[in-house]
Amino acid sequence: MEILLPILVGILFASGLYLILHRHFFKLILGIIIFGLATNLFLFVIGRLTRGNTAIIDDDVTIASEPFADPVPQALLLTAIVIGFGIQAFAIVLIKRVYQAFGTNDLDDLDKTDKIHEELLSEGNTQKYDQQD
Amino acid sequence: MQHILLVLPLLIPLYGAIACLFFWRKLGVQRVIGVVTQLSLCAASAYLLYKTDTTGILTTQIGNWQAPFGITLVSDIFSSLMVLSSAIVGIAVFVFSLRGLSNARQLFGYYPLLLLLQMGVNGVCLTGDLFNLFVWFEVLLICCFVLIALGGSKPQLEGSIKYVTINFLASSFLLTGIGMVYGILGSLNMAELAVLVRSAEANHGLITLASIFFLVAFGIKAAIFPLFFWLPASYHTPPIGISAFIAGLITKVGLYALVRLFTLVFVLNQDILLPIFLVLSGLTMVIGVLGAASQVDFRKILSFHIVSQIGYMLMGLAIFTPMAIAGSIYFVIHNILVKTCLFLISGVVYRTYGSFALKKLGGVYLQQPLLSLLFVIAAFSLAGIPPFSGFWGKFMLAKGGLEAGNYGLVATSLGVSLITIFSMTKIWNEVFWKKKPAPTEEAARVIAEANTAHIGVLRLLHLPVVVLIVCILFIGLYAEPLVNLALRASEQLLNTESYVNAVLHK
Amino acid sequence: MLEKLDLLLVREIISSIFILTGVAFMLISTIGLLRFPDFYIRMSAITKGATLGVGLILMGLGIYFNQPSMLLKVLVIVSFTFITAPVAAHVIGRTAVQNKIPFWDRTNLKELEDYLQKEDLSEKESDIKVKKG
Amino acid sequence: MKTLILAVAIRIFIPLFVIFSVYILFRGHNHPGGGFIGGLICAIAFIFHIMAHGPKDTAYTFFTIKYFRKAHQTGRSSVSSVLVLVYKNLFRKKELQAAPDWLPRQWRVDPIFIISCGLFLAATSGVFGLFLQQPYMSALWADMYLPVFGKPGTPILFDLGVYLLVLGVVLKITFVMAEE
Amino acid sequence: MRIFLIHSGLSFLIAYQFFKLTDLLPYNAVTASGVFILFFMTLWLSSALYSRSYFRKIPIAIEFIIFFLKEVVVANLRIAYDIITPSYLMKPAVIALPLDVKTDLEITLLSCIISLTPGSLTLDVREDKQVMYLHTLYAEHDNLDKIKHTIKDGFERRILELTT
Amino acid sequence: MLIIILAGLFLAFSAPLLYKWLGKYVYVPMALYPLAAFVYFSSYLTDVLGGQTIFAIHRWAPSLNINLHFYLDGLSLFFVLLVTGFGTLIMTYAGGYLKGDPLLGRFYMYLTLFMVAMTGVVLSGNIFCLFVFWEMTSLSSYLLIGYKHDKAGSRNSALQALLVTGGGGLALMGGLLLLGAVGQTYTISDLLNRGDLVTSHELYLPLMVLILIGAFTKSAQFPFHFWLPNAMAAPTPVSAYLHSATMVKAGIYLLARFTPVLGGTDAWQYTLMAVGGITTLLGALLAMQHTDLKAILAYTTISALGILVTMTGIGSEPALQAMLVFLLAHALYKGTLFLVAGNVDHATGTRELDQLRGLGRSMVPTGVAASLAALSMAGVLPFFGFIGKELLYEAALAATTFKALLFAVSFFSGMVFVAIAIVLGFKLFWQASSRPTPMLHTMSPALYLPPVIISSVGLLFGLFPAALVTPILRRAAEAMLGVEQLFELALWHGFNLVLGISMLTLLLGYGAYRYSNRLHTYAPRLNPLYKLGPQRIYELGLEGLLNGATKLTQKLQNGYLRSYIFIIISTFMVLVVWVLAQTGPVLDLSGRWQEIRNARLYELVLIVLLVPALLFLFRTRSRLTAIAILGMVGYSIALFYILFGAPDVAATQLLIETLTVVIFVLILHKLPEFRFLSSRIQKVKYMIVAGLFGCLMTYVTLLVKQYPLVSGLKAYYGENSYLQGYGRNMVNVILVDFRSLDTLGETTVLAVAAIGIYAMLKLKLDNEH
Amino acid sequence: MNLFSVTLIIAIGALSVCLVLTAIRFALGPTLPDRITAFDLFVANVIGIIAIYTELTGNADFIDVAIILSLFGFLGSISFAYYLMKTTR
Ligand code: NA
Ligand code: NA
Repeated sequence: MEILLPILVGILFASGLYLILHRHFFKLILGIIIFGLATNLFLFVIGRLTRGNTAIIDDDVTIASEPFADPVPQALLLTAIVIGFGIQAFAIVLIKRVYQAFGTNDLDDLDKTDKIHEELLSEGNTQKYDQQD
Repeated sequence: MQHILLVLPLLIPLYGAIACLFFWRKLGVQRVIGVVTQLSLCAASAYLLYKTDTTGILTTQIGNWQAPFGITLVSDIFSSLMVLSSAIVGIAVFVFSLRGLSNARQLFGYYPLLLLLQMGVNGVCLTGDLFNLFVWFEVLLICCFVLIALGGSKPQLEGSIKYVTINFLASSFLLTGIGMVYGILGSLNMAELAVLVRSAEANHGLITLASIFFLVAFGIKAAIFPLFFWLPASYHTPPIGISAFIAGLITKVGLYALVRLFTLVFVLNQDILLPIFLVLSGLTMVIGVLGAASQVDFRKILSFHIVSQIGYMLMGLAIFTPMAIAGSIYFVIHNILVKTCLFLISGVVYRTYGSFALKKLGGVYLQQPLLSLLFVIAAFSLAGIPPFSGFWGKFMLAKGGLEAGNYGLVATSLGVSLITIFSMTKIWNEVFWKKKPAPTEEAARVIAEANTAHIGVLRLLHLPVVVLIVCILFIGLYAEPLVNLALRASEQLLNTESYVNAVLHK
Repeated sequence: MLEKLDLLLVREIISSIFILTGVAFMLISTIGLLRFPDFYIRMSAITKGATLGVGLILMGLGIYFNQPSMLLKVLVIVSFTFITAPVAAHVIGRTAVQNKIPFWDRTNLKELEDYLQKEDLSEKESDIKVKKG
Repeated sequence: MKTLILAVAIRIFIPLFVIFSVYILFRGHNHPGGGFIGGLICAIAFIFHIMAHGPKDTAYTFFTIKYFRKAHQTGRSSVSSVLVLVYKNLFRKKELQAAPDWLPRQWRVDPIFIISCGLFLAATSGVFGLFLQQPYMSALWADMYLPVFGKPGTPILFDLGVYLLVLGVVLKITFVMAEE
Repeated sequence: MRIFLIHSGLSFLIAYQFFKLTDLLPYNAVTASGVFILFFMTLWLSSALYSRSYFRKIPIAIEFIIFFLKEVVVANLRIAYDIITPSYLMKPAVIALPLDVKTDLEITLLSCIISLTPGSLTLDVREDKQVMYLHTLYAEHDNLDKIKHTIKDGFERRILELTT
Repeated sequence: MLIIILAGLFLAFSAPLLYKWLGKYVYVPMALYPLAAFVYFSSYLTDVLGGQTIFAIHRWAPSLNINLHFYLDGLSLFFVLLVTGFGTLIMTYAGGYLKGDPLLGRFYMYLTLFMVAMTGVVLSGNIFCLFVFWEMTSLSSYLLIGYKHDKAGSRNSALQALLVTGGGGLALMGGLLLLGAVGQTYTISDLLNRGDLVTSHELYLPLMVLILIGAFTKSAQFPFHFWLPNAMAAPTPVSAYLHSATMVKAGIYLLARFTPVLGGTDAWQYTLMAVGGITTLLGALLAMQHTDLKAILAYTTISALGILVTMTGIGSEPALQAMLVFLLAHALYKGTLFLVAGNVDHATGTRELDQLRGLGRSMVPTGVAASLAALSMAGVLPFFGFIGKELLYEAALAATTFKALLFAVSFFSGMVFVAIAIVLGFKLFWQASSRPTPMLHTMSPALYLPPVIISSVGLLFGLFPAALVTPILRRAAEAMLGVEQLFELALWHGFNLVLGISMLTLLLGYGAYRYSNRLHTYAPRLNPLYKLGPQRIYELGLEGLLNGATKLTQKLQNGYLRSYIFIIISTFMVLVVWVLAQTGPVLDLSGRWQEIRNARLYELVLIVLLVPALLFLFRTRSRLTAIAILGMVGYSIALFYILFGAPDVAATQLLIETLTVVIFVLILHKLPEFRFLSSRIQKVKYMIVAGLFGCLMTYVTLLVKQYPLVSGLKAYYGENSYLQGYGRNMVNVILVDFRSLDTLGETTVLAVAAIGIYAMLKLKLDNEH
Repeated sequence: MNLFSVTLIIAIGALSVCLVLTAIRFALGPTLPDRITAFDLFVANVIGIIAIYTELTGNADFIDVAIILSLFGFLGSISFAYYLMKTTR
């Protein structure tokens, strides 16, 4: 298993990224979610795994005895999952709004804001040095 | 005392935001809360800087848990400087937004978002814990997401998509990087990490590998080439109050994190890392400024300039001498103020002339002499013309670079600043000097809107610009205090021991 | 007397029986899910089997642990599944009818016709009764 | 979705969910659970209701405080008149329904209000430490043990804040989405 | 219903206190259940004094549950057989069941019980609450009334007994 | 001295207000300021002439060793008197020239700013203090050149001047930084003693070149000369002040100032002589071609600057003396001539030679001033220009190398100057003409007095050189040469070779004047040659830069999100692979088989289940199916969390996954079905990148897990969660107590997300549909 | 590794096979309600796996997750149905 979960992490990362690289809105959001899952699992796996032991102290003792799971990756993961949820929820709504406003599914149609608009090129970009005006 | 002092930059905006949320639909109340909060935040930040400067590094162990086990808030000169500049920028943007932002947007949580964004920024700057850094980054990031999309106009949505996706990737890289660091070193406290990394058992290869994750993550957030694409795609899309704040501050926060981590934790294998920084910094400067030179829109020029300037800030890290890092620090502070100021100026221009396109603007020089003067000062500060503020940062960087023998990078930086001058004068030529063309339809609408608004609108819009310009002039004409602070801050950064001792109470 | 009995073994055996029965039910249900000809048959036959299976497994669990708290938890889960499963089944089934998901051709649909008319769903019976299986 | 069976089922579920979520919240300190999970479960109860009845109905049923208010309230609303208002509405509701000079009023509790309450609680649970010259978020524990509640202390308060906030957030999101 | 809940709660509390305060019995699931049932029975018996209907309903409820479990297991076995044998015995049909139960709660209860029993599924209830549409697997196609009768006599009757 | 500077700055910024209050009399305070400065600095004359140098040091940025360090020696004093003296007259003149201009206030602001900057440059005793003022001159001259801002030509000229001098400034900055590093001080007086240290350093050559570029751009030396003629777009007072008398001489000042530090080497000498010589010739040639008054003046200025640079390059005592004298003479006559040109322009509305004739009748004082200046320019006895020219010839003849060339160059330029002087001083004004150019405006005293005064000063200096200028020039030369100077200036040296050459110059110059018309007809034939000149290179460079920048930007910032992400991920992978290759932790695969065998069946099944699920996700056309798959994937991962001991995480994951499904369902019901948009090639490309990325992440994970993890945190939380945090669930105790700040941030994120979603769905401004 | 845990592992393996079969039905579809049903069964399977795993490890805390899942597991089905209703109506 120590080798299987890392492979799963890789698979999730790959599929997340592959979906993100698609042009379709919906694939993008799916990709974002899967990428987030991959990230979370990565965080979990890399903090080392213990099979079957939780990070909860038994009722009859006051100090946890080995073996118990490392609570740190779990706590980090919880925070990360929740934060990821917030961001993903926002992203989903954003996608919806983009579709509403633009009426397209194609991310490639959204190339307006960062391109230079040819019609706005003015004399600022063409120097003239004749003294007459 | 320091327990309170260190959490104030987080709690003041948080409570301000909570209060605003309680009065969700009451704009007037929110504004009053905003004024009080911003002023007290500024005062608290200034006092924090003063205290940090006079008594050395301040720490508080949140929850009263000893250092590596809980979360530590740390304030050294660099972080408290960042906190103070964010507070100043916050005030300016807040005042600008009172009249510079439509009421509809203000009604949908603008003020609480702004405050929470400030809280996130302060958190990033003050935290001494790696994962907590991530959390604060997410706080500021989601605030940015929301603010950029606030209002949902078409360009905003388009910009948001790119901003959200790419920054999400950045966060993922950050998170994976944090996972790796924990997986390698078993700690999250940055001071303890600094100790662990320098210990004999440290696995140099793995730690350097982990540092790449952080480099990419913060590289995206700081808009370093070739990771910057989201910035020019999105920063010019929201209303100006928002883009001024985000553009002024957020990339610098990414850079702050980069500087913090790569001076404190990732100091191994510098023979591999520094050349990477060197190349990235040079390319960032050049590509950014070329992008700016090619643009024909007021805000887009400014946006691309952010990229270019980030290259300068990275330069200090690439050179890695006290002088160069001090240069970066100075540059960060200078750039926060100047960039915000320039964006606000573009906002004033928009409010009065109804466009951002250079072609459609003109004649401001004749009609608004004060604004012209303010722009000249800000623009030439940005371009690094002495004695304005940009010069000092450039000077320190160039000096550090030459001392370290990085002639190529210094030459690049100087060349880039020439193109910076060029593109700033392009704005000046087109917007201020050129004759005014006939207003377009949109322009007419905006102008009409502005005219029907309160008579004090313009004056109120000018106020924050003036305040920022005063700050810019201060750090330029009387550069010594900030230069001195920057030098000492960089000493603090490079002398890790004081940080570690302060946090771990050794 | 009671203490001397090897309770653990007894519990294990009873629990095993419960669990194996439950798992068998689930396995059969799942096979049915693959085999049965139309949606409605799968729906009305299968999910219940699974519910029973889960119930049996949980009973086995409760017997094995032999703790009041675990018993309570098991009861809670069983009652939850027994409440939610039919509701979910009903909702999905209803949706399926309204979405004109086809019935098996051997289904007697005489009494559904007036419902379809009333709900303005009927174009023709043939429309909803597509030949299958 | 207008289906009788679902509607009835949900009517039964909601108190179940809410009780269970509070239970999860308080046992979270010792067992799996906690404010976040609890808040989500509570919110899911209302999501069911939204799906079955629509957001308006849900908001009216659960998030609207119906009270009576004196008609033609002249003069300033002094503290005493507010107290009278609260008292009458809490204990003399029947009377008010009949009284002609008391008119029914509604106050819709916006989930944002719940969010801000939660955030306030979470943030404030840490402030007490500051007054005792201790760092922010320093835990203060009572010296006793309550049956369901566990050991009372500021971290529990913090968790309660998280619970409220999550509840508010999910409600806000689903309300606005369902209204779309 | 309310009385039932109160009784359950009371028994739970009493059982809890019993184990907490006394050492009479070892603490495990069997004894705990035993104690709980003991107290519950006591309470139930005492209820004859003030609530006759409640007193009457508990045995009905128990009988109902047993009947229901039997039905579930039998139906499950029948379907299991159908699944593992290659040919189908089933004769699916949709039937419109006229309802005697009236209240929303009853209808819901009936529908849930029907749905829980393998081989039948509630599709919808007509808006006037008079007819329930069911999908069932083992109907005789020429005589749908037979299956209707089974349901009405089995579940519906018991529910009505329980609620009135 | 700081007071003077600060007062100047204050005055500069209050100029617009003063204009508002004082109206056209604003020139009074503005002119009084340089006058006061002139008087103030004159008060140091006795000290300085007595051989003292005066220091004033004010702390500015001591951390960087940059201080407001003022340093007054002979050279500085000479220049500062020039600057303030001229300043007084120009300020007055501008008041008349731009009378009634609404922007006069701002004009005065810029001009005063410039004057302050220039004063600062020549007074600075710290190289970066100097640099700061240096750049201020560029900045203020930019604003001044662009004064007629509504004209594109003006704006572009201003930009050009700024870019050229600003670029030079940056080079200068680099050079000064190197100089400071090499000389280990920023203080000029200290540097002056370390000439040997600097010239022998290996960085000497680059730093010298950089500083020279700075000086050359400012002083309009070839190949940077082209901005100066274009800068004539500025109003005439600016041209007179900046582009003849002061700013362009800042470069000369710099060269002179650093002669003791950098001079004396072959590289220095040859560079200066070559560049200066070419500039001289080029300026002279171009001056002959033009018919626009100011253009002619500009090119002769370039030529004169070339001479100054050449002389500085020669570096011998006579050459430097000649340089100083000629500098003063040139300032005097060229300043006058610019003002005259301004008057002509002002009065007639044109500056074209062809259209101007018979002006003397209506503008007598101006004509007189022009004649006086022209005589000086031509080097006629007894004008100061004569002394300058004599000294030049002497210095050229005394040069040790390239004597002939140097002489030829000075002679040729002298000849051209004569020809041009005849045109400007006489032909325009006094040649009889039947149809004199009509006058549009009459001359006010403010307009004609300054040229008259300046030209008279030229005459005065020529008549009494020993008394009036020798002492200060001696001290100035001493500052450059480092030894005490005892030379005397005299108008009359008796009949000697140089006098003869002067006469010859006059004669040939007259000849050139006679044939100048023919020259004008030949000149256009040379135009293609100039097209290849530096101006063209500048234009092409700028254009190329812009085009290149535009193309590059459009290529990179192409608007396609996928391409951005592609680049980002590729960068990441390249960096990771590079670091792996460099630092080389390698994955050890031995013993991994054992781990696979340890895996449980159900774990394997879960993983095997996920792969086809994901593949199905790529292929499906139904959104709802995709969402369901997403839910199943999320549930499976939650199951993994359970299997590995994280029930809290699993519960959260399950809830979140369900909630995500709910959100999808609530929000996405109106979207259309999938279309497959990407082309096959794109898909393959992206598939490869994604696959590589996945492999890399797996590799990294395995790599990290190969080493043991020692976590102090785990042990600590195990011990203290219950005893100090009063909770058995360590994860929860971490969340609400140990790391409660994280949770606070996390909840904030959620709150903001809720607000954001609300705002996004409810607030739809400009909702075009 | 006693007989009991072998039994449990066999059981959990069988449930895993169930998961695969469910997934196949999911992939086959053919209609959306079919997939929803598969999803439902998937959830039930997961609950079963958690239950057996709890028994396997003897750690009672895992079953809490199953409680939570059993509570809202059908929210998925409900919301899919909701979706279908919304898109058709
Ligand atoms: Na994330
Ligand atoms: Na705490």
